[in-house]
Amino acid sequence: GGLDAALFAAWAEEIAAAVRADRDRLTALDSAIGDADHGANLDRGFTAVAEALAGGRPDTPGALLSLVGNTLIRKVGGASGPLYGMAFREAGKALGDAPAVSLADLDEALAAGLAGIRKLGSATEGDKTMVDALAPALRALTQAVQEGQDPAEAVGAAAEAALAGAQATIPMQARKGRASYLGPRSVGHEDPGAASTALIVRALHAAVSR
Amino acid sequence: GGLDAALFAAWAEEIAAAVRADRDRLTALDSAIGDADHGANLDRGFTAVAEALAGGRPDTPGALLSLVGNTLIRKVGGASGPLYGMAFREAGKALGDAPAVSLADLDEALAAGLAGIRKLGSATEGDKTMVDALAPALRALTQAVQEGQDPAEAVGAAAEAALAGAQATIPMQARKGRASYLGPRSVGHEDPGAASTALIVRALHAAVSR
Amino acid sequence: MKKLINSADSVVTDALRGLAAAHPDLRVDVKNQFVARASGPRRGKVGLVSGGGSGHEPLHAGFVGYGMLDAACPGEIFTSPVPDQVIAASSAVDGGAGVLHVVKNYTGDVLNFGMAAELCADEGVEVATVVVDDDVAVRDSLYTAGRRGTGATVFVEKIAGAAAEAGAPLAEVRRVAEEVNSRSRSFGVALSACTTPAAGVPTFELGDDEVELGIGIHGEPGRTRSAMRGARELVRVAMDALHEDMPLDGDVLVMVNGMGGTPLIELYVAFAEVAAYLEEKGATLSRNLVGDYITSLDMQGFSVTACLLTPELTRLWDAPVQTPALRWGR
Amino acid sequence: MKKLINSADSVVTDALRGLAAAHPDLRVDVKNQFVARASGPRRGKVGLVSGGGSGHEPLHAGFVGYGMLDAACPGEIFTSPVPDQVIAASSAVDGGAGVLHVVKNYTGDVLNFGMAAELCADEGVEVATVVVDDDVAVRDSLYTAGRRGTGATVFVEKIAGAAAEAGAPLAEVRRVAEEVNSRSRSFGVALSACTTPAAGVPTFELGDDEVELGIGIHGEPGRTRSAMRGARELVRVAMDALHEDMPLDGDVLVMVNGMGGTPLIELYVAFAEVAAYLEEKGATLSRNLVGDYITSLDMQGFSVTACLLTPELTRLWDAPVQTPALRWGR
Ligand SMILES: Nc1ncnc2c1ncn2[C@@H]1O[C@H](COP(=O)(O)OP(=O)(O)O)[C@@H](O)[C@H]1O
Ligand SMILES: Nc1ncnc2c1ncn2[C@@H]1O[C@H](COP(=O)(O)OP(=O)(O)O)[C@@H](O)[C@H]1O
Ligand SMILES: [Mg+2]
Ligand SMILES: [Mg+2]
Ligand SMILES: [Mg+2]
Ligand SMILES: [Mg+2]
Repeated sequence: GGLDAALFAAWAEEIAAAVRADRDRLTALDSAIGDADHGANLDRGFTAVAEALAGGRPDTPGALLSLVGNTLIRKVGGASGPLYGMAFREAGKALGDAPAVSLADLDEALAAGLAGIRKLGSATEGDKTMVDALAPALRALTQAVQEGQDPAEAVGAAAEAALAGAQATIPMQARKGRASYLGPRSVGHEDPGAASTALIVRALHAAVSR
Repeated sequence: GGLDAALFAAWAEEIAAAVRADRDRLTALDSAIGDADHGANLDRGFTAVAEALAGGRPDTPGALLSLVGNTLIRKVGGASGPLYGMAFREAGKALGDAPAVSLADLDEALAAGLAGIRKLGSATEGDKTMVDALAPALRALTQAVQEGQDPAEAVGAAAEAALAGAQATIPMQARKGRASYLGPRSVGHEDPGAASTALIVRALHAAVSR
Repeated sequence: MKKLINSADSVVTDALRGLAAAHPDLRVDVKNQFVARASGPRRGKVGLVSGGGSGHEPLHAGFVGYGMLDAACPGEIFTSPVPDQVIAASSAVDGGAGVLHVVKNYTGDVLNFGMAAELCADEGVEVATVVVDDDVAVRDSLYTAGRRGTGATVFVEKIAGAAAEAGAPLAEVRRVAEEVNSRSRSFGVALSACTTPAAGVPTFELGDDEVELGIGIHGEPGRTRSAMRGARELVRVAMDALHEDMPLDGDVLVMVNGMGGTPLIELYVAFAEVAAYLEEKGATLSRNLVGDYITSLDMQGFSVTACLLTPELTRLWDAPVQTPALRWGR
Repeated sequence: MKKLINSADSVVTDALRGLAAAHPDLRVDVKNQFVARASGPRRGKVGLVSGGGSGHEPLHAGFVGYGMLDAACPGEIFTSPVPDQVIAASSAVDGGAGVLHVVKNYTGDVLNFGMAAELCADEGVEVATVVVDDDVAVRDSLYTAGRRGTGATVFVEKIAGAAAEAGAPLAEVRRVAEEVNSRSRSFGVALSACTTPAAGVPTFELGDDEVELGIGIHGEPGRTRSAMRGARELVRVAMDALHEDMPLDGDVLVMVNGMGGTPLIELYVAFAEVAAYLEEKGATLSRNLVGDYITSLDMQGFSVTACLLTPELTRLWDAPVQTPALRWGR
């Protein structure tokens, strides 16, 4: 396969830029059903990731994603820090030390990441969390891989599914995380973590389309 | 003379009603250059006065004004409590124990009241205090008495002078009381104590005109 | 939004510098972002470590000192600390008898402290954890992240701190902490939202005639929005919620806590109503706190926390404590 | 306006009921509206009585107790107490050695305490008075009512209280009180106005980019309105005002005081800047208080008070104190 460390570094940088640009939107979403810090949290985390990468880029996709995950765990805090951190770490672990990986490898790695989130946060689809964006994104990606689509096409489909998944959290009542405290009042708002997941998958699309 | 205890009791009741009606205006004036309590202070004081009178009216004008003064001192607090309290007390003292007093007696008694305020607060005219309404009111009253006007006319002239005096505090810079802390920023606002003095003299006019 | 800060990004570290300047009894590690007793760990004493997002001051750093916490890990505003902070603090205060983590039940706190505990174990620091979940506004069910941890945290930190100071072993300190938590309930009411420095606008908008009932401590909206009422009625809503969940009886420790922007005179007005309520129920107002102990930045409102005391808990509550925000007996 | 009260008229008495329920060490006389130590006067000890409008909590009732005040007389919101209250309190605490009135320099306080002092003398209670006037924002001249009394009141009450507790005679307690006042200066900054229950609307309107400099504690506008700035710059304005009036040098006791609605984390941010300023001037930050001690209801903002210590004043500051709002050493 042809996805190398440079591609994954580009992904991380795309995320950092996207989070910075959408920081206030994410915080506003978190204001409605949370504690108004999601944008600041991810901005702090991915700024640290970008700095770490500027200081020296790991050679392999696996090491790179592990670095992203560990940096998020060390810098973000909150619920999203450990969850995203664990996801990138597990994805990195799944990629092993290959210098470049295939789209199918990436699909498997992201599935390992999702499993990490699920294990740590024990959320299932419909709980109004980041899982509601990541799970459909992965289904779309897996299917596209099976259909033999090229990376840009396949990840594009995943990004669309993530966005749709995030939108679909609007009518849900939260059952996990801070928004669950609101009970029925959590209905009618997009989940901030699902929204940021959609950003993250869109950033991957941007990276593979470069 | 013909001003008896009933007349002075009517005055106190007129003040209580006027203060109640203008409570918010007085507080708003005090908000601008003070601490937003003048209306509440006087309302509390004159409500207590009205209650005290309802419980038993003193027989003489002198005793009645002393009761008003002592009640204000016991109930109002702040700067205006001792100042108005002392004024009524000194006025009451000046009236002695006559069962009824003349307009000239009243004029002298109010002069004693003003002297009490001046002694306690050491304000002079132009300092932007209640003195700026009471002093011109007394000048008008004294002159009207000398001209032999009847009580309603004479006190009417005093009430007009008090109102004009209160208005004249607007361009002044405060040199006494809380408003003095504002320095030049006290300019452009009517002094709340001068405004309440105008109310009090107007209430006297209402009482003598009944 | 106007805040007495230099910048939204530096508020936590700037405040830590202020804390260090104000309290020579504290060792403030600005780099690793934790606050510990300057005296260092005491050999054989269980260490107590807590932490959570900033914006709840004096919680937690204000409770570091003799008879209470050994260290606190302040995260960013309303954001749980990261595992590194907790690991650094736990290692710094371990006197060989292990460390108790006092964690408020929020997903972020539980996850970050949980990761830290695993890594502490790897480093040879024995860690036990108590998760505080006293907020009756949230039903503990499959459909929520469980009850939130709020006011009882102060009670747990004080009472478990006294047990640790007295030399109790880790299992015993944890038992006491869990007992305090299980005997405590809280309920919060907001008269206004708060504004985080990062967001710059209030977390929600409340009308002049509205209140939020059942709020947490992170500026989230509460369980329900309701009509504004007098202090007596608002206190009754809160006390009824506590009493329904845990009948108030016997000796009670009560905290009437301000959310950060509530004048103290109003907290005393509320406390008078709390005392009247307890009397009505036949419970004894045995110990109390009235003031700002666990806040939400500039929010106006209050919370009530009640703990059903036992003779042991009362004794531990009364034991000397010397921290910036709670002090008696020395 | 939303306030945690039952009614604007009952807020002071309601809060007094709460104070009584919370602090069994205090005797709260709701009828005569004063708060005294439950233990009563000590034979031969000078009594310390203070008072002023309510809305400044914990001042003054929060400072009644061992080592500080013997009694406090709370007036209505922002309104000086009436002479009757002061007379009743002074009589109640007189142990035969006389009573010191601690009065903040406001026309109303000075007049009402003055009347009370005269009447106390008639009743055989010896009264001395110290008038606190530490606010450098107001120039003391023929053209003002003189400097206002603000933050130094806390220092005077603590330090004179310690002298009285140690058995100093009335003249000596007054001398110490006057020394504290003459060595102390304050300056206040408002980020927002406050709202009194009676008025129901903020006492002034401030834009989002404005602050009031040189405020008192009654929600009055300050000396000047100015552009909003960061904590460092605002603290510098306040510290420069103190330093210009009284060069900061040697051992300094500093209070960074919140006006009632300021989050504690912001006060620590400000305190860091105060500490840096003192270091820059070569003065020694010897003792400090950070928190809400003399407030203006829900106002956001802060004041800084500095006192140039002497060894005697430091010793008296360090002496044990046990009140609802200030406690150490017992
Ligand atoms: N148990 C969980 N499983 C999966 N995702 C979760 C869980 N709890 C919270 N989240 C996600 O985390 C997001 C909130 O992140 P953030 O605001 O950074 O943390 P916090 O809630 O601690 O302030 C939520 O919008 C949600 O998507
Ligand atoms: N020294 C003084 N002499 C005369 N009148 C004064 C003096 N000081 C204050 N006043 C009057 O008192 C009024 C304020 O009364 P009030 O608001 O009830 O008391 P406070 O200023 O204590 O809140 C001022 O408007 C002014 O007219
Ligand atoms: Mg959040
Ligand atoms: Mg006033
Ligand atoms: Mg958070
Ligand atoms: Mg007043």
